[in-house]
Amino acid sequence: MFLVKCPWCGWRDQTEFSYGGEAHIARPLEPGQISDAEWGDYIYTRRNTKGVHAERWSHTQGCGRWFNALRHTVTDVMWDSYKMGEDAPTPPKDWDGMTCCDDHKKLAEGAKK
Amino acid sequence: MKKYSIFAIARNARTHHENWERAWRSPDPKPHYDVVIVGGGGHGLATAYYLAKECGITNVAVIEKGWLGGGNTGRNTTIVRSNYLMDESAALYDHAVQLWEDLSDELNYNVMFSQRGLLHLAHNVHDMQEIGRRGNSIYMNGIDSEFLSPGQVKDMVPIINLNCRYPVMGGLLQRRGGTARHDAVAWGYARAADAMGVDIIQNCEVTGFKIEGGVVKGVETTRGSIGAGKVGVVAAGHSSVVAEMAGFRMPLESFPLQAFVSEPMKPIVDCVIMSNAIHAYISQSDKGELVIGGSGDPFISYSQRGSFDQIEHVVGPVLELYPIFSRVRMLRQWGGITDVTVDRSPIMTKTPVENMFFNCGWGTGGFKATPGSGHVFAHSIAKGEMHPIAAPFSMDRFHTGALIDEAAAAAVAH
Amino acid sequence: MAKASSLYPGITIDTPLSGRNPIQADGLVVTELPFLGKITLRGDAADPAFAAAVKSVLGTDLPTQPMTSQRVGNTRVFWKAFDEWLIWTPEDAEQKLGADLNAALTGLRKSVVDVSDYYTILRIDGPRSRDLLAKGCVIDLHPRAFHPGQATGTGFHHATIFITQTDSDVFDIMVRWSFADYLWNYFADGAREWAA
Amino acid sequence: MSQTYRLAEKGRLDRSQKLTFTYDGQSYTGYRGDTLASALLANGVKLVGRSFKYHRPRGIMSAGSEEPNALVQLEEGARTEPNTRATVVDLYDGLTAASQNCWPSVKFDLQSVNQKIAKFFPAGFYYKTFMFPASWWTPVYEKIIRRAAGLGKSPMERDPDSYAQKFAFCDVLVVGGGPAGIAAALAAGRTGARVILADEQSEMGGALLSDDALIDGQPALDWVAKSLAELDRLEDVTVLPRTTVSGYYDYNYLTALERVTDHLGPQADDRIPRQRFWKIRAKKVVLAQGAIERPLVFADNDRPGIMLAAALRTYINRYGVMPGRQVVVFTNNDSAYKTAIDAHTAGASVDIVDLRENPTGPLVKQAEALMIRIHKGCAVVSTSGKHAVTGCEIAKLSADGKSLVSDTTYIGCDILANSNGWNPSVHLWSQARGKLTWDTEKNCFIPGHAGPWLPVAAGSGTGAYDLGDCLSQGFAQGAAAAKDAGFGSGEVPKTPATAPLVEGPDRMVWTIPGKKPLGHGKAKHFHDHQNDVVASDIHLAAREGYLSVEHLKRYTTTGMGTDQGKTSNVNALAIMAEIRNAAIPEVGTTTFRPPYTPITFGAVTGQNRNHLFIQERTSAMHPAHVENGAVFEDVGDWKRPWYFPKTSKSGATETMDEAVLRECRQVRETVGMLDASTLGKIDIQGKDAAEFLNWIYTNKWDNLKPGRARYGLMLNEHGMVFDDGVTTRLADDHFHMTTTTGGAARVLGWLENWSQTEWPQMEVYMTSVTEQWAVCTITGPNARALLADVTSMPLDPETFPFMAMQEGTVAGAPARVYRISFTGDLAYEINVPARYGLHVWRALQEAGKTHGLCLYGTETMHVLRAEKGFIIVGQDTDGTVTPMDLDMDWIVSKKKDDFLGRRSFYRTDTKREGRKQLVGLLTENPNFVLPEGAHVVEDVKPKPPMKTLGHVTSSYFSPNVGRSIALALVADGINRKGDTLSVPLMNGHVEKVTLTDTVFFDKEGVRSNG
Repeated sequence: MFLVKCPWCGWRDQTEFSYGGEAHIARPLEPGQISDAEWGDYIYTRRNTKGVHAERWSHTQGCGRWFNALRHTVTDVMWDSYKMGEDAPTPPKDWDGMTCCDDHKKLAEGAKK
Repeated sequence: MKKYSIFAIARNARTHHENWERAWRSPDPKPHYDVVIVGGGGHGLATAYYLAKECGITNVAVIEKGWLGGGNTGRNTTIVRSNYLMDESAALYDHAVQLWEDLSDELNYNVMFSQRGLLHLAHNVHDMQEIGRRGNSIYMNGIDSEFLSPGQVKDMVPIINLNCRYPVMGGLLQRRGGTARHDAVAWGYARAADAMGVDIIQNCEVTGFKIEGGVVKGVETTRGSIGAGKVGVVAAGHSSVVAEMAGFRMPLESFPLQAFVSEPMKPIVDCVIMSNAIHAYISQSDKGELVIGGSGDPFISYSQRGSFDQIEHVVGPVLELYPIFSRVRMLRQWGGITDVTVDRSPIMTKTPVENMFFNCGWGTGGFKATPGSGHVFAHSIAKGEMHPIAAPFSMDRFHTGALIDEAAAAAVAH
Repeated sequence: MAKASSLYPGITIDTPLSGRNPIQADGLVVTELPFLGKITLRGDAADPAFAAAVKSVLGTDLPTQPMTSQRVGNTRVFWKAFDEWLIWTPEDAEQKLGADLNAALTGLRKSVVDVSDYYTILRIDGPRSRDLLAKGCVIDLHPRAFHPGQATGTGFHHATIFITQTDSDVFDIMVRWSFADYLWNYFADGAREWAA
Repeated sequence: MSQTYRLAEKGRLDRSQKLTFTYDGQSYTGYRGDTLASALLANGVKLVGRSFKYHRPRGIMSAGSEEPNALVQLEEGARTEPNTRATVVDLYDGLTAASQNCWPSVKFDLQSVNQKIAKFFPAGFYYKTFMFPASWWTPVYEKIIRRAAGLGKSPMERDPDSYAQKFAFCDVLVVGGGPAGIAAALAAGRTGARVILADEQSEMGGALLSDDALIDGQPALDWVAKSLAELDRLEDVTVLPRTTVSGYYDYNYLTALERVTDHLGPQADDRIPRQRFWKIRAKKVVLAQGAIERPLVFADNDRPGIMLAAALRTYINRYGVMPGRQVVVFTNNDSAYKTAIDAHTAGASVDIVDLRENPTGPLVKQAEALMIRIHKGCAVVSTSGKHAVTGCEIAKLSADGKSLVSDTTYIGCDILANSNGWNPSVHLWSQARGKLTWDTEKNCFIPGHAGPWLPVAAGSGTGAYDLGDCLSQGFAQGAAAAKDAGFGSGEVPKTPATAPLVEGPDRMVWTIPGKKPLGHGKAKHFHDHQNDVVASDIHLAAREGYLSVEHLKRYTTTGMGTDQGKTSNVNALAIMAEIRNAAIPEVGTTTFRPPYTPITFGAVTGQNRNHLFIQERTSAMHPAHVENGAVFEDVGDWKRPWYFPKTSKSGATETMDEAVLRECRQVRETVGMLDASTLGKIDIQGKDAAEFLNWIYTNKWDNLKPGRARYGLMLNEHGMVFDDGVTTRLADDHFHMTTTTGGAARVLGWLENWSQTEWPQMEVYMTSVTEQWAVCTITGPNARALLADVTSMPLDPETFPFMAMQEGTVAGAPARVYRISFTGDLAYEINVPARYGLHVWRALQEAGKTHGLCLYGTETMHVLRAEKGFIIVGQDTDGTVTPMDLDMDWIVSKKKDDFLGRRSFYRTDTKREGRKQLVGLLTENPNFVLPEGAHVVEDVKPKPPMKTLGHVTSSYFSPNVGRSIALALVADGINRKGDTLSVPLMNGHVEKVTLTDTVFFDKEGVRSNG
C-alpha cells in the first residue's frame, strides 16, 4: 500500500484511488482514417514500462479528480503527480526508484555540497 | 540420465547418497545455438524439452537471468485445471492436462500432479448462469464437468460455510483438475532437457538482440553474445521489457499478484476450491499448508510485492467461507508479476522480427498450462508456423478483434 | 427517526437509520443527523462571475483550498474538489437554496444537484471518537493533522465517506444511504470494547 | 511433581499468583509471568513435541518467537490453535495445551519409525519416487503422505473471539523495546513527536530482562522502569507490549499484531478484541529488534534439553527456572559464558566446551575463576538420551575444524546449551527493500544500503552487542528520526554509563564434525530443526545442482517451517558456501517475506466478517419488503426482492416457481409493483451534455426533446456493449441517466474518465444520484388507474405519452414519474426522494388493493422482459457482443461520425459474417425449460466433443406465452431464424429448438399504452 500524491489533496493512501493505466494516450482524432493495427494499438498496446511510468490516477474516494503521476514500477515509489494537461515533471536520469522524491532531492543536494 | 526410482534411493542409501548425479549441468554458453529460449521458467524449460524430445532440435539453450523456476513458476498457487469457456482455451488447457497426466512418468521426476478435483462455487444467480455456461462448454469440448448442489458441495468440503454473505447456490467440479508441485515441474523439465543436451544457463540476463534485416541472429547477454537460429521468448512478467529490446511492443500489462500460505495443519481441505463472488481460491498442500490466492493489484508493477490490502481482501473471503480458520495463522506471503492481456488469454505468436517467437500473456493462469504451452510452442518454433492449438492465440487478434475473451464472459455484473 | 414531513402533510419520512438508538459507549456517542439538506455544486471557481453569483446566494466565498470549509449560520460549505463543493443546510432549506443557486448561475458553467437523500450523516461525539474512526479510516485524524472545519472524502473499509471535524472531539461523517447501515453497524461493533 | 526446577529467588514472576495448567492431560502449576515453556521446564517437562519428518523427540530450544521445536496445540474446542510456540504463550490460569504431530503419545509415537528408515528419506526423495504407476499418485501415495502431513490440527468450530484493526499514524515508529528501542523512543518522544514503541514480548526491556547489567551503576531494569514511566507521561507516545511488527510495506506502512487478551486466556472479557491488527503509517522507522542466537550444527543436536545458550540464561534469570542439574555449554564465542556463569551460580554443574583453542575474554577469565571446567578447542561430537539429552561426547577439533584429533570424552548432562554467535534481526530491514551486508568480523548479516523509506537501525540488530552502544545508537537514531519527521533539533541525549563489553573473537565451524563422516551412520546434524533438514541434505542438494539459495530452500525445505528459518537460514547458507567454496554473500541471502511471525487470519480480517464482511445495501423500501415476506436475491451488494411467496391459509408457502408464475400472470392481467431503486442514476448537467451523450451512446441525443426519454446502449472502445439504460432529458442542459444496478459505479467512472481526461473542454458535470431517488415501478393494464388514485398529474396518453416524464406529487410526495417500460406493458417508474420511498410504496400498495396489485421481484421482472426480448446486459451479453450481434442495428446512429467504440465495428473479426447473434429459441416440447448455459449444436454426436454454435443466455417458462421461451447467442443466428437445431444436455437429453425472433409476447407492441 503505497501513497499516491493527489495534486489537490496531497499524499493519501493508495486505497483511496483508482488506477487508470498509462497516461498520455490520446484517442485518435479520426479513427476512420487509421488502420486496424493502429486502432488495436491504441486500445490494447501499452508501454508497460519497467522503470519510470507515466500513469493516470483518480482520487475516487477523495476529490474524485483524475490526474497523472510518475511512479517507478520496480519499487512503486511515486516521484510526483501533475494535473491533466500539464507537462510531466522530469525526475533525474539516475533515479532508480530507491529514494522518494523529497529524499532524492535532499540526497542530490547533499552530493553537490 | 540415471533413472530415479525407489530402487535408486535404496541403492544410494547404501553409499550415503553421495553418488547422486547432478540434475542438470551448469554449462558456459556456446557461441551458437539452433534455438535460444529466453526465460528459464516452466514454460521455457518445457519448450526446450519438447524441442529436444519431439522436434529433434537439441542444440538449444535456455537462458535465465536468475535461477530456473524462479519467476511465476515458483510463485503460484499450483492449480491445474482446464475448465475454460472458450473452445480455443479449452483445447489449449486440456492439451496441457493430458500431458500433466503422464508428466511424472515422462520426465522420471515426480511432479506430484494431484487430480484431487477443482471446485468452482456459485454464489448468486449470475454465478449460476456463468457456471451453467461454463460447465456446458466444458462438457461440449469433451472435458469432464459436473454440477454440484449445495449439499454436494458440503459433502465434498465439509468445513465450508454454505450460508455465508453470498450463500453457496451450487458448484462446478472438474475432477481431473487439481494441483502439482510447482518447483518440481521446472526441475523435472530442466533435468530431462539437460539430459538430451539442452544447455540451461542460469544467472544470464538478456540485454539485447542481434537483429539483421528484420531477422534475429542472436542474443546479447550478461555472459556475452550468443548466436541463435531462432529465439523463443518466454519471459512471463518481463515480456514487455524483452519485447522493447527487440523493438516492438506487446499488448500486455504486468500486474502484481500475491499469494500466501498458512502454517501447516493436518489436511482437511482435499480439493481445490475457487470462488469468484467471494474472491479467494484455496487448496491444502501435501505439507498441510493452506495455499491461498486472490485477485491482483490494479496497477502495473514489477515489484514482486503488491499491497497488503489485497491480502486482506483475500483473507476476509476465506474466513467468510471457512470461519473455522479464524485462529489459523498466515505463515508467508509473496508476490509475482503477471503479464496480462485484455482478453485474459495468452499470446503465442510470431513477431515482427523473423525467427523470433513470443509466448506470454498467461496472466494468473500460466502454471496449469506449462506442459501444453511448452509443447505447442516447441512445435511452432521448430516448424516456423504456429501449431494449430496455438494459432488462435497470435497477437494478430488484437488488430482483427478476434479476442478469446475469457474475462469478458466471466466478469460482468448486471 | 421516521417522522412526519413538515413540507408535505400527512407523509412520514424516513432515513436509512430510522429507528436506531444512539450507539453509546464510554467516551463515545454515535447518532444520525437525519434529513439535513445536501447540495452538490459544481462550476468554475476561477470564473469571477461564478464566484460572485455563488457568494450572492451563500453570503460567503466558496472555499478554494483543498479540505477546507466555510460556515454561514447553519449552512456549511465544503471544498470537495477544485470544481466541486458540498453544501449542508438545515432540514428543508435545500430546495430554496438549490433554486436560488440555479437562478443566480443561469448561463454559467455549473451543476446544482440535490443529494439530501443520497447521503445521510453520522455524528461521532466524545473523546473516543478518533479511536472509533481509527478502526477503518485511512486518514490521520490526530489533532495535529486534522482540525475543526477541515473536511475530506476518504474511505472506511468498504464505504466511501466524507468526513469533517465539527468540534474538538466531534466528527460528522457523510455516507451514502445504502452504506449507512453498514457504517452504523461497524461503529456499533467497534464500540463494543468500550461498552459502559 | 511441582516446579522442581524452579529457583527460589530469581525471575520476574509474580509468585503470589499461582496458576494451574494442563499439558498432555497432566496438571501442573506455574506463576504469573511464566511462559508455557518456562512453566513446563520448571516442572521438568522437556519433551514437548515430535519433529515434522522423522518424528524425533523435541524439546524447547529457545525462549522467544524464533522457536522451531516447541510447538503445541493450545486449548481445545472452538479456541484451539495449532502450532503455537510454547515459548511465546504467557501462562494463564486454566491453560490447556497438548503436544502435536504424534500418536498415540509424544513419548511413544508410532511414526517415529521414520527415524529407522531415515536413510531412505534424503532431501527431495519424493521427487524421485512414487511415480509408478502414475495413476497411484493421487489415490494411494498422496493419501499416505497427506496422512503424515501438517503439524497441529485446525480448529473445527467458529472462533468465539473478536478481532479489531487499528489505523495508526506516527512520526516515529520504534520496533523493539530493548535498550536501543527504549532509548530511541525516549529521544524521539521528548521532542514532542508522535511515537509508537512496539515489542513482541509481554514487557519492555528486551535482553535486559534476562540480564544483570547495570546502567549508571543501578540495575538496568530500574532504568527500563524509569524510562517507561517517562514514556507513559509523554502524551503522544504509545507503548505497545505483546505487539509484533510483522510486515514492512511501502511508504513506511507497517503492520503489527497486538495480542490484547491472549495472556488472559478464554476468561478474558469477550467484548475486548482478542487481537488487534495495527496498520501503522510512520514518517520514520527505527528498527531495534535485537539479535537471535544461532545454534551450532552438530551431531544429534536436536534432543530435548539441547537449547540455545541465551535461552537457558533467560530461563534462569527471567523465569527463575534452572531446567537441569548438569549443564554443558557448547560455544564458539564469549557470550555463552554468561550462561555458564549464571547456571553455575544457580547451582548447576557446568562444563564449557569451547571451539576456540585459546579464548581470552574477561568472561572466560571469570568462568575460570569460578572453577567452571572449560574444554578448549573442543566440540560436542555426539549426544545421547532417548526422550531428553543425558550426555554428550566431546573431542578436540583439527585446526581446519573438519575432523576430530582426539579420542572422545563423555560428559553426562541434562542440559546442553549452545551458541554459534548471533544473527541480527534484519527481517524488516530486508522487507523494506534494504540491502544486507555480511560482516566478516561479526560473522553475520547486518543492515546495508537502506530501502527507499530510509529506516534506521539501532542496537544489536546492527551487530552492536555492547549495551552502551545499543543505548547510544538508540538515542542517536531516535533523535535523528524525530528531526527528520520535523521534531526537535536532533540533539542526542547523553548515554548513561555502562560497563563496556569486551569479547574475544569467535571461531566459525559451520558444521561440527561427528564421529562418522556427515551423512554416514545414524547421527544427524540438524540445521533446520522443525523441518528436519540436516547438513548432509545441503550437501546432497549441492551435489545434485540445487545450488542457488532458493533451490536449496525449496529442495530441502530448509527455512520453510513456521519459524521461517530464524535459527536455520544463515547456518544453511554458510554450509552451502563452504561446499561451494564461496563467500557467504556470494551464495546469497534469502528474501525475508512478511509476516515476521505468523499472524492469525482473524486479526488480519478484524471486524470485516459476518455482517460486516461486505455491506448489504438495501433501498428505502426494504422494511416493506421484509414485511411482505420477500425472498431476496443478491445483486452485487444489493439485497433485492427476488419474489414474494404467498402463504395460504393452510400454511403452505409458494415455491419460487409458483410465486413467479403467479406474479407474471398478474402483472399482465392487472398491475404489479417492483422496487427499481437499485438501478444506477446519474444527473448530467451542462450545455454540452447532449453532445457528451452523443459520444457515450451509440444513438443520437441532441434531437431529444426536454421531458422525453430514450433508451441507449453504451459500448467500450472494443465496440462491445457494456451497459444500457434509459436517459431522460429534463431540460436543454440537464439529463437523468439510468444504468444497470451492477454497472452504476462503472458507468459513472467511465463518464468521468472521458469527461475529465479526454474532453475537459466540454461543459458537462456528472453527479451520482442513485440513492437520492427511490423508485416504485408499476406496470400492467391497471397501472394508469392505480396511479390516478394517488396523483393529480394528467395521465392520458396524449399528455403523458410513452417515453415521457412528468414532475408532480404522488401519494402526496414530490415525484418524477417516467413512463418507460421494461415489461412491454403500460408502466410508470415513480421516482421520489428516498425519504418518501417507504411512504409512497405503502401508499401504492394500499391503493393497489382495488386494482389487483401484486408485488413482484427480480425473477418476474426477468421473465417479463424476456417475453418482450429485452436484453439484460451481462446475461444476454458478455462483453463480446456488439449492438449488431443483438440485432439492434437500429440503435446505432448512421449520422454520427464517431462515438466510443464505433471504430471497432470495422475490424475484420467484428464485421465478420456469422458472429454469434441473439435469437429466440422455442423448444420442441413447449413445457421443457432449457437450462441457461446449455449449448446449441447443429449436429448431435453420441458424445462430446461437439462443435457448438452458441449458448442459451436466458430461459424461462412464460405463463403469458403459455410455453417455455429462451434467448440464445447463436452463430449466424439472425440469418438462421426458422432453422431447427439441437441442445444436448449433460444428462444425455437432447432438446430440439427452433430459432425465432426475440420477441415472444405482444409482438405488435400495443400493450405499452395500456
